Amino acid sequence: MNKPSAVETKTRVIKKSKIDYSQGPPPVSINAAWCKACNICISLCPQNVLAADIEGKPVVAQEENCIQCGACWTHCPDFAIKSNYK
Amino acid sequence: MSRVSLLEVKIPEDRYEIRLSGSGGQGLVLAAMLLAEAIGADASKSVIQTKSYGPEARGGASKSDVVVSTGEIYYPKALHLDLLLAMTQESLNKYYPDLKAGGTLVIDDTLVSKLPTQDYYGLSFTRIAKEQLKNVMVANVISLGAIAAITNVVGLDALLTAVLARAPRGTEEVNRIAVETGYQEGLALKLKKNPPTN
Amino acid sequence: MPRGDRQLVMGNMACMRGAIYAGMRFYAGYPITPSTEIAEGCARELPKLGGHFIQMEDEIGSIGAVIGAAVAGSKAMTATSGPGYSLMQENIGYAYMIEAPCVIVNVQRGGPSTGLPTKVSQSDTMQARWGTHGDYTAITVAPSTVTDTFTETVRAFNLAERFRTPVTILMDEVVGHMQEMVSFPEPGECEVFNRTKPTCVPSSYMAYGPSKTCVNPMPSYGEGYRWFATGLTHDAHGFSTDKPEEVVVELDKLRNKITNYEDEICKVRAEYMDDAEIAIVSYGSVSRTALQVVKLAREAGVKVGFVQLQTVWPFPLKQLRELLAKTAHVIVAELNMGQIVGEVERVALGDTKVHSLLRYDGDIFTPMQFLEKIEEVRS
Amino acid sequence: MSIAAKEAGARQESDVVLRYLRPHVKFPNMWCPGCGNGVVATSLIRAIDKLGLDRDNVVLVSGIGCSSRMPVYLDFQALHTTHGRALAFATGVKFSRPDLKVIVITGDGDSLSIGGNHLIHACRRNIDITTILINNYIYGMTGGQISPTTPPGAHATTTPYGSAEKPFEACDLAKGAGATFIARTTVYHTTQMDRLMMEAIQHKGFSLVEVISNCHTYYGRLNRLGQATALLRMFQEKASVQDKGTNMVDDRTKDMIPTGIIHRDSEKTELCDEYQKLIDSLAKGKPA
Repeated sequence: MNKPSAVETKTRVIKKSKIDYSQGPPPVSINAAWCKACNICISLCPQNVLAADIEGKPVVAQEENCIQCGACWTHCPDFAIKSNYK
Repeated sequence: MSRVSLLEVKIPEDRYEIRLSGSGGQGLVLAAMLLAEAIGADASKSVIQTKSYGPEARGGASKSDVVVSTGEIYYPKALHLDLLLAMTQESLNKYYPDLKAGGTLVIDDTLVSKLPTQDYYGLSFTRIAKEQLKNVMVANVISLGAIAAITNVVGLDALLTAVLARAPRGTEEVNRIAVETGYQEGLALKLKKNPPTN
Repeated sequence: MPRGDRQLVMGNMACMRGAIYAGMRFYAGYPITPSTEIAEGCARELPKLGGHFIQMEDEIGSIGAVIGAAVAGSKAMTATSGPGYSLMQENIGYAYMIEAPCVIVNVQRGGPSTGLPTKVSQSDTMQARWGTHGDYTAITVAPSTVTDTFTETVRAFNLAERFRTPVTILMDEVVGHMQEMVSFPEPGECEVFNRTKPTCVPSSYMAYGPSKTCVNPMPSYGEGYRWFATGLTHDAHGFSTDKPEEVVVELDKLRNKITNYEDEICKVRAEYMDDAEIAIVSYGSVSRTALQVVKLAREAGVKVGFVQLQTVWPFPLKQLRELLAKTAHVIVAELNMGQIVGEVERVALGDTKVHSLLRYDGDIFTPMQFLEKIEEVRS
Repeated sequence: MSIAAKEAGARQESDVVLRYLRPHVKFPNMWCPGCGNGVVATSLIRAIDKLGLDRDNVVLVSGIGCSSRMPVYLDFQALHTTHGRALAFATGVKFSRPDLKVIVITGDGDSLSIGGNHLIHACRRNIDITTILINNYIYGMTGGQISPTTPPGAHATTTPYGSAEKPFEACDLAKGAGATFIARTTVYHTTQMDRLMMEAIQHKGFSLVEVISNCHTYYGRLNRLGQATALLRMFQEKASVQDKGTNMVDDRTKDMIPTGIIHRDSEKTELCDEYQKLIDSLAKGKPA
């Protein structure tokens, strides 16, 4: 197998979510105790919803951007992300 | 301890040891099973059958032993044969030394020509099977019939029952004739060798 | 079959019959001389009873399938000889570890390696005790006649189910291949033990939890008890652990469940031992000739006794120590270069002298060989 | 489907994974950060849940290796066996109890090297077992030695100068051996993985799902391929998703990873079914 290209910067147009999260929980909750800070969720999120905290674990930074694609929680190897879709 | 030497101990004589030998493919292991079943049908007798196993079963000298006793059989193999059936020259050469003095030797004189003794029963099992019964496969069964006539180890009826119980469907008649032919031939030969003395 | 209906039966077939009598309904195996007739018999009989027979790709797969069927809920068995028994060893160790009840038959032939495929031997005796790696306690039984093979196979299954452990039946080529006129017990005549199932609520079930008898109930798959089986050293729930205190508890339990019940497991047949000056200790097909020789010697006025190990492992230490306490000489007869004799030496106390009668040329002892040995010991 | 229904479904799916984890096991799991094994585990749970299988009747059988630790975390019947032998144990479970759903979790070393013989024979028998083969091209648990799938020239601790060997193609091997449902996916393609797992579990006969996964700890590091995310991006780029539910065209010549259903045969008879027919015919008194 050849070397992969470096992780690309996402260039997708950010769509505004139709959902208003201001009244309830954030779109995803992260179980920091189970998270091992692998960076997959942050990297795969097409909307830059997640950002790394000081330990490298994800925190919800721009919840209004979430389009509920599921990339973060279906790729989490540590059973640590839960979707809070309403 | 008493000073009786155990080396002088006589192994009890209530054992009758039979060896059926020939070449692989002559059906001697099966014949020994039939013989053991026929003898064992008499509940007063114990019987054990063992066989030489492996490459011999596919050619070369093959043997199967049957040990009969009125008591319990401990040592399961044959050591000093009371009866040796040799269906080939090779098997005779190999196993004749195991026949005890006064033991009965039965040979197939179609295939055995060089004999170490004059005291034997020679019948042409293979030729009879081929020519009279048109089935060379029943030579082993003919030999069992002859053994029943020559020795008292098994009765004709018990032998017939055992043979027919295992005969493949459609071969009952040829097997029945084979047992009876062997028995008649054996009886005739026995009378010839030991004419009635009255 | 009705009682008294005598049949000419081969030892290997008696093993198959005994297993079916005990409730065996799953057999996986691979052909190897001189055990193959057991597989052939199972292939013919099991589907008639709704049971399952499968010829696996090798002996490793065979014992694997047997353990799989055992944890799924079946009484399962495999049979093999020398090289196949060696191949099975890793998975037999796994069965010890997860406490899977199953029966492994080894119809012994000469070794090492391919050795003497068609000839008799008892050279796997120590392998039955120490074959797989690690520390464990094994149960092994050894039949000596065709009838014995039937009853000892039933007993092997009972022990396997009772103690949740693999049990080895050490047969040998002579016992496996000899045919005798026998009649088998009718259903209900011999005791058949079935494994204990849990009765607690599934959430509180522990596959390896503390237990007075050291044996935990074992559910079948699909009964609502989801448990985890692993070959790793595990805790009470079955999950791997390397905590020293949990490791010791687990390994002690595996040993104690057998050593605490040795009286129940160890079966020894003794005859003419009350006043015996010389004892002959044997197992397997050798015991047949040994008993004949003991009777011959007694008739000649020589005080010889007979001891047959029907359970070889755990070694019947207590029984033998009692039996041999007053015996001046012990002759240990076996078809190998001396395996059980070492165990008897550990047992023999005081002035008891232990002698070894060995044969490893592929044939069994003749009565004369025994008599010569007794004479040698006497003089 | 309305947006609300879709959302409700999605929430259920992410929640559902937690409901299938074992209560007595410690988390976080033992895998390296970013290891694909966890991704496969969640996908498997979703597939089993969507199919509505009774978890008491689902048996996960595994061998030895990182991937084989999966049944520790998933609350089903579990048999964590010896190295390479999972399929032999699974054969015993399934053949003796055809009512159970048997799923084997295995790795490339476990199933193709030490367990290769059991794999080809399970394929040949077409026994109704689903095998999830997580292929990360290397031995992870023992510390980065080559496996039967390591690409030529790739570095491992036992090929410090690059591998001189040729690898196995697991799916081709299974097809040649007689498996009747064969699919490939990667840990990047989770939606496809969910669907392939459901199809594989539903398939009557031997099914194999090869999941290309990342061992960035050894394979990634020794071959300078980067971290987990870099490997996932690589799978995204190289995968040629051409599955339309039919047997697909192989285009590995372009150094691609073909994904989707590679082979499906619904005609071939299944082992347990055939044996049951034999049992039934014997019960009626006439051998088949």
